[in-house]
Amino acid sequence: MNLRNIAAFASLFLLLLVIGCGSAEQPAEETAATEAAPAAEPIDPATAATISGKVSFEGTAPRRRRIRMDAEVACAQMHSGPVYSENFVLNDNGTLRNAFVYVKSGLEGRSFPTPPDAVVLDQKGCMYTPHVVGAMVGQTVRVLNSDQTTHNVHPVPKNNREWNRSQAPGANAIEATFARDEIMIPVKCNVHPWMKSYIGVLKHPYFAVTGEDGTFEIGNLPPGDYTLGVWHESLGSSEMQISVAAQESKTVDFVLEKAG
Amino acid sequence: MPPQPNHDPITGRSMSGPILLVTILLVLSTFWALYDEFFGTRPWKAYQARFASKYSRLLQEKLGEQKKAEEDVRNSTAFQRIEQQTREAEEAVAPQVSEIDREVRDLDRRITVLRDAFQIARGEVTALIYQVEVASSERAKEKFRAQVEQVRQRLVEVELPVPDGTTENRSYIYDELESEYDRLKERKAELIAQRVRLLESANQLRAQRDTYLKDNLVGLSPLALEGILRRTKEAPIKIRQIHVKEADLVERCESCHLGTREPLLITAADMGGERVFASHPNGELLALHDPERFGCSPCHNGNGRATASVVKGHGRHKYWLWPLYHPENVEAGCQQCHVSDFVLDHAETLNRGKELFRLRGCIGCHRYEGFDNQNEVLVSVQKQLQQLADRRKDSEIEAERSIQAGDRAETNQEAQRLYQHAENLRVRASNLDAQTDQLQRRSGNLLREIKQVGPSLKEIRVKLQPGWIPVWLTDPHEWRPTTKMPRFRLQDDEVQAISAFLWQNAIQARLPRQPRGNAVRGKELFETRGCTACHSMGEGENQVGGTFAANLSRVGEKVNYDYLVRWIHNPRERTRPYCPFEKRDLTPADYAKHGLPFEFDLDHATCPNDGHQLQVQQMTVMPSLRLTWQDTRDIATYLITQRRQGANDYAAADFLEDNSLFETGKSLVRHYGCAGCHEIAGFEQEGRIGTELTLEGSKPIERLDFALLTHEAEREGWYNHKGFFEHKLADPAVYDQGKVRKPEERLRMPKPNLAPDDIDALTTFLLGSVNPTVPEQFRYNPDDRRKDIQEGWWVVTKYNCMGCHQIRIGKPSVLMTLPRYQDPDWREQLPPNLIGAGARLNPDWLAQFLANPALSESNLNRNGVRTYLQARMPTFNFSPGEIRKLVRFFQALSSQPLPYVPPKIEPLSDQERTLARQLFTHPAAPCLRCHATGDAVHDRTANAPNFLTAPERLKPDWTRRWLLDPARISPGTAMPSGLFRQEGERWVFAGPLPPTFRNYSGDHANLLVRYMLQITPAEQRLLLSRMARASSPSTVGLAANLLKSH
Amino acid sequence: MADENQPQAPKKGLGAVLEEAKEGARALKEKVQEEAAALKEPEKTQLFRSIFRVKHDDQPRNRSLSVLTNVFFHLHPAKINRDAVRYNYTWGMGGITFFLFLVLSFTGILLMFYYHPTKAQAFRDILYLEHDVPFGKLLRNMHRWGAHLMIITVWLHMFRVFLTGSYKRPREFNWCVGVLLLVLTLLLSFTGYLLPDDQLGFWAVTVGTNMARATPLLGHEGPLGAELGMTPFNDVRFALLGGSIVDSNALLRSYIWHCIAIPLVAFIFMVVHFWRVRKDGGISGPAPVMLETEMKDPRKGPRPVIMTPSGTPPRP
Amino acid sequence: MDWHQLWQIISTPDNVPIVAILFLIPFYTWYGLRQALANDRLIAELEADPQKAKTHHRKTQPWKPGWEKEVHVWPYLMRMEFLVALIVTVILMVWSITLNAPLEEPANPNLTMNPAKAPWYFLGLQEMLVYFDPWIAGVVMPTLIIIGLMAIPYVDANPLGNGYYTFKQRRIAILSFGFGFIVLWISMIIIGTFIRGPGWMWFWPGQTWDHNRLVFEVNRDLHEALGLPITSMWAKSIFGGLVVGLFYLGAGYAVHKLMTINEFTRRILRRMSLVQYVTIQFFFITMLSLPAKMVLRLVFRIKYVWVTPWFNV
Repeated sequence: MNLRNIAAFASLFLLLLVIGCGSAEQPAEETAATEAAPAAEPIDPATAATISGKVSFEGTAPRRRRIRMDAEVACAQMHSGPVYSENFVLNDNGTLRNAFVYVKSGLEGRSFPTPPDAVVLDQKGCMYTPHVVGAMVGQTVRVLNSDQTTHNVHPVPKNNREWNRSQAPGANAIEATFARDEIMIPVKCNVHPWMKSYIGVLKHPYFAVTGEDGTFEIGNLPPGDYTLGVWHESLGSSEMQISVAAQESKTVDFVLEKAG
Repeated sequence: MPPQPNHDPITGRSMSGPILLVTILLVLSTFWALYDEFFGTRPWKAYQARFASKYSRLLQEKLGEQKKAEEDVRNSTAFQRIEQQTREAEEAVAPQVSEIDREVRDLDRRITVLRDAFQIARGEVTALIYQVEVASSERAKEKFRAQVEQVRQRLVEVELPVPDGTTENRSYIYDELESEYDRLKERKAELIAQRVRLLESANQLRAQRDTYLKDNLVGLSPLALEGILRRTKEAPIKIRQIHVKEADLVERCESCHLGTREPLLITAADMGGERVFASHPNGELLALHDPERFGCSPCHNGNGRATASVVKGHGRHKYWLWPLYHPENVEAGCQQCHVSDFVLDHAETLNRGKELFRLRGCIGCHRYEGFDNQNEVLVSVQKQLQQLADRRKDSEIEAERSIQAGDRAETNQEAQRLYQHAENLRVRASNLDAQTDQLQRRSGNLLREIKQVGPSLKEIRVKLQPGWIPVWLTDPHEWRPTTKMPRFRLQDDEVQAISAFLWQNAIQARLPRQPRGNAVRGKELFETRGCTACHSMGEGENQVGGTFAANLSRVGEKVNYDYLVRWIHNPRERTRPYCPFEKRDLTPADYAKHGLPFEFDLDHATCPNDGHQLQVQQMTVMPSLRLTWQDTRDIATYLITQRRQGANDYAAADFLEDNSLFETGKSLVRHYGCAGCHEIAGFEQEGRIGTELTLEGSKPIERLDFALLTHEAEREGWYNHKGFFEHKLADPAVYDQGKVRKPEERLRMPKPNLAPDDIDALTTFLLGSVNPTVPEQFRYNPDDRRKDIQEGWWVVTKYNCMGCHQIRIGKPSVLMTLPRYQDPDWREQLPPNLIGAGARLNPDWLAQFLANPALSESNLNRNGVRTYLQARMPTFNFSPGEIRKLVRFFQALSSQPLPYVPPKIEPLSDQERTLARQLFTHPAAPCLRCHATGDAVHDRTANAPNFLTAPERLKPDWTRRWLLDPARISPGTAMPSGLFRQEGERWVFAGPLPPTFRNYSGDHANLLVRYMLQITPAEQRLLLSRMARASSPSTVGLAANLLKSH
Repeated sequence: MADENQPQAPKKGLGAVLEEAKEGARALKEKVQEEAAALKEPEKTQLFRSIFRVKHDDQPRNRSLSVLTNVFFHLHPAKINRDAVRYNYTWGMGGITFFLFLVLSFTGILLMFYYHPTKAQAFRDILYLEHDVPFGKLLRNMHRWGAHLMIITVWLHMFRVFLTGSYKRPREFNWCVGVLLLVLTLLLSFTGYLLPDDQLGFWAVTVGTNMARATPLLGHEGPLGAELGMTPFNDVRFALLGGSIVDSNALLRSYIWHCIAIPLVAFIFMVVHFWRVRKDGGISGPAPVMLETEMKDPRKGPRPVIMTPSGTPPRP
Repeated sequence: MDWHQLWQIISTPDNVPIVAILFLIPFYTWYGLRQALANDRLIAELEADPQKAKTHHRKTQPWKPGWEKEVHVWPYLMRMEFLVALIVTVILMVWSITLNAPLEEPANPNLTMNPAKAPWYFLGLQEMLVYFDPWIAGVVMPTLIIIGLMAIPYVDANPLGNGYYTFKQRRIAILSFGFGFIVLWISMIIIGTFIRGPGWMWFWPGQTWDHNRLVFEVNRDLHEALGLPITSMWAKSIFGGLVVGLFYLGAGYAVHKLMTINEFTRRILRRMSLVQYVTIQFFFITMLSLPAKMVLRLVFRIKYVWVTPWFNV
């Protein structure tokens, strides 16, 4: 007890001494370092740039997997010929279909309004169409069932909430939104194991899916430095640094190779 | 005053000065004492003042937020609507209500006047009646009666107010007064009831409004916050104490820790970083252990009474035996009551400690009450058996004697009595036989249940590469960094002696030669059959798989291929059975002696020599995966390629055959207690060599031998239990530091392979291993259900069920965390989630399944239920006792009663059966698309169990809940939700319905459940054929195939 | 007050009544003044005189009387050797010891309010004193330290008495009483040691009483003890502790010795001690020094029988 | 030097009285001796000047004619007493506020304290246990001390020095009492407090009290130390008896020598009765036996001098 008192007294004394000596050095005031997020800055169409390009493939293409729909006669009948898996579709010009191209980084701190119209994912002939689709965070995804059989829609995300709903033929469309961005959310149908689709969810509208000519275009992009990402179901993902100036139309081509 | 000549120094001097000085000193010291009493030893006063100001500030802030939030809710349209309705409802009845109120007011005034008058009159009457009752003579009674009558007839004048504000004079006799008084009261009650009726709808609306507000406001309401704020501001500065009289518990912790139980969750940051004011971090736990009943120190330790200083209060001063647990060991307190809980919610560190204690083989050397004591039980069972045999023999002899005495008896009566006695004795002996049988079975069970942490060393000659043994013994952690084998402090010569002893002591046998398999296929099997739930592959960063069992990255360097094949095929297979009675391994010669084939397994487990139960299994927990020999060889081939260097790269170990080392090795093996974890010939009955640790935490600190480090520990502040355990676990040799000792006198405890977190966990466990100080009635006294759960966890963790299955909410299985199973397709290959399994499974079926997971005697190479899973539910060869525990465990976890009496399932009417079949085969109801049918082609794509297992396996209530929303029971399941929709009271199928359903008014889910649980193979065949007919011709063939297959 | 004094006589004229009331008020005022004046000399009040029987004006007689008539001061003579008033002769140790005895009695009695001499309660009660009782810790500390201090002062008192030769005739007997008081003081402290029932007291008492085992004849480990049939269950240690180990009985015995028996005995001896101080002629000094030459060989008494080293026979 | 250890011993609250003694005893010894020497000077002066002796008031305290030889107790003594009482109260209060009375763990008969020490004022006796068997150290010695103390007035044949401090006139008395009280009793307490550590082993101040310390000590009996080939119990008893007897004779001679060291002491001796002389001899010799045994034990590691079947000394 004694010692404590003495120590307290001594420290008080020292404190007084320090104050008395006029050490004016105040501890640096901690400024709140929280940077205010820049508001949704409207994008000036006058300066907006465009990125376009194509995604091509190098190497020997794997053989496409045939899908046997024997168990689902109704679906099988909807297809004229044999049905192949869509996990690797090579266009005639050597480009890839169903590659998802998106701005991976460079847009942090901006916010974009959610588009009011829904992204549609149809189930037709026991296949998801389109196979790869992009949506914004909070944007409605409508899942339709155009088949005469019951499907179940089962997204298996990592960051979003998982759900699994059955959809009888003729039932109302399932409408869902995804609250967090994620590349990519696989969607399955447990009844038809071959059915698969991917939804890419982003916080911004700068994404595109390559189609039959393997090209993509991302427009209305504010000038700046970006990382452009590409994802393909079988070939994995890759990325590229780009820099776009105002009103520039930049062409970016991706070449994906077969891994391994 | 007499004269003072010459300034007499005695009489001439005044002492006032010194006396004044000392008096001042005395006053000062008195003030000091007062200060010390009121502030010096009561630092909590300052804490309370500080808390009040800081908390008030926090509450003000929150109040602002909540007021705004409440405002938002109030402004919401839904709220406004209800508010509007409420107002309207109130306004509608307002005139009537005010009329009633007015009348009630008038009535009240009159009632008051009447009540006074009536009470005076009644007082007089009752006093007179009392006189009547106690009057001694009849005449006196008569006189008082007359008086009563007189009073009753007397007119009472009252001045009654009338509604217009004036009064009227009335007079009543007693009875009239009473009836008038009662009438007015009744009238008032009637009016009030009427008022309530009128306001009913308004009140309901108001309640609805308040509920709406409550449901939509996150956190405490502003009103509640204001209450807390007022209370905080007005709180007097005083000791806050919990006093539990029955336990003589006085806890004043809350005198400083004022925020502990505040309804508002307070963090240290809220209070300017003062942790002392933060709320209890685990509200759920606190709700389970109400501090008003349990106090604080039974869990946290410390000195609940002391308030003089932080050190005193926390009991961190010298001589206080129960210092506050440090945050990293806080769960030690749980052990007070929950010693028997192997897995305890809210106590992950402690759970980990217990798990490590068992898994790392601490239990091999240190006894701990309740931990794997089958060996001890076995000994006592054998003793009991011996006693029973003795008693039985005595009974028989006694009966014989009694009969003989009866034969010679003088009277018939006496003879009858003796014969009866003999009969009784024989019946008793027969009862003893029944007991003996049970005990025999139990000892067999126990032999099955005994498992050892390490592998049997009897088989090392057939199992291991000789050169590897000394390398391993020298430093196991070097060779396999994740091993549970601890590192012993062995000199090279000791390593050689032990190796030589073990080698020479091992069984010499020849295993059948096995051809090599396909390593690529083996790798796939290894990764998909479920091996990785326990075993890992790859080292360091690349390690993938469970840590329950060995890392197999270098297994190819040490084992023989032939042995590996046998081991993978059935790890329990022994080369020789062990007879605990003869205390030796039996040889083929023992069997040949009795003309028996050398055959031993769980069904042939008695000793040919003496009939005792044999140990016919390896004492490993590793189960049999029921693999085909081809699969086995593939896996073994894969494993044997897992090596960093060749088996021949190890230095030749010629000394293994050196007989002169045998005895030295033997004594070393005994000295180091190798038999605690390993089966070693000649050491099967060896006891544990370490201290018992059951009460290690209550051991007086003086009994913990810090040796030469005592003073260092004192100086550095770790001279306490925590410090002792932590240092010992980090380096068991630490207390030998500086001591000069012969090798055999040095501390024997080997260095365990522990990470800092593991040390914390084990320290927590040991700190908690105390003689409970909590009085008996406050301890956790689990009911049957909870006891079943407790016992079950011991089995579940023993066999690592949680490697494959999720059992606890929030605790994923090992497989769930592996990279392979992150892929959406592989996720469906995960073994079933067992949360709520007790509600799902019929316990009788579960018992069967656990005994034989293939659910088949002939076709073992499959899963019994989920045939589509690549991971295999292994055969664990559980003892019946273990199966009972597991079944009870799962039932108890889901609060299911035992024994299970299946509810009667109403048979289906013909119409219902037709409907159910239609639903099942309807294209919109694809049940059989995913659920297996037993047809090989179909089942290739199936990913759900066969319906044929359902009747025996499932409980109807669960099945119905499952159909309605499977994702609620097992999130991520392939079974979709939304198959049914609610329509009034019933659930109907959500898809297009066959037209026949139009007339069916029953619940569709119920219909399906009933159908499913009464399904027969014939019925299923019928369904398949119908489905085939409904589809295209191409599928007809498929259906035909299906029919054929059944 | 005036109202009460109003006589309830038949009605008179208003003037007369007023006059009478005024008269009464004046008389009352005088009385009050008179008594207030008397209060200025409190020593003249009946209350004062009943307590203090003498006047306290500074007269030699009254100085003497104030001592002689006071039951407490009465321990002292009216007058005392002028140099004995100084500190340097007596060191005040005897007085301090007595004062400490009083302090210890006072604090001890207060402590007894909170203490139960049972195994279950004793330790708890000390904790209770330490944490709960207002001034409890101070009380216990004062009792403990007072006891230690008393032992020191007793020793110093003895030391002083020896140095001044005060045990010499006629005070031989009072020295013996003092020695007994010293022993009692030690025993008082020792019996109090066990009462908190903590490790310190327990082992101190165990060590202390273990010596009793070895009492010759009466202890089972002492010389000839075993031969006399002494066992741990009937020897003198058993009698001290009420058992073969320090347990609840020992606690109770300790308590009773500490709180009742020894203080009582010590008090009696103290009375004797003080009485004898007076009867033996007050405190011994400071006396005028005596010279060797003034030492007279006793006229009577035993003749010396011891030969001196020089071999000369002792002088007659 | 382990200051930590030393501080620990000193700062143990129960040891505070001993620290106090360390200062108080020397102070009062000096204080008493100072007055004794002053008186001695006065005595010498008066002896040298018999004339002055007749008129002198024979005190070192100042005195002038006309001063009263006796003063009133009230107020002159009472005020002193009051002052002293006040001072003691203040000291006690401050002591009690600043230092807490010790309280250790609840008593636990299964857990022996090491070192288990008696209350500090009995440490002398406990220390004696090292040199003597318990029956001597714990029973006989204390009894002898009490009896010896009580015998003092009856055996002190010196009439001088009654009521005043003097050294010259009571050399033997003061030296022997000082020897017994300060050298033996107080210093043994100090040894017991500061020196005796775990296992009642000897630790110099500043040495760490190591609980694991092992000291090799062979305790021999005297005849073994001398290498005498005595084995039979009888022979041992007789040998021991002889040695003790010799010690008594030798010490008795020394004490006698002391008592006849000069004319004055011889004069005192002549005043003594035989009983007085024998009593003095007995207590002096017994007192001397303690240091003798201490030396034998500490220096020569001799446990017993006299071994008999019934007791050992």
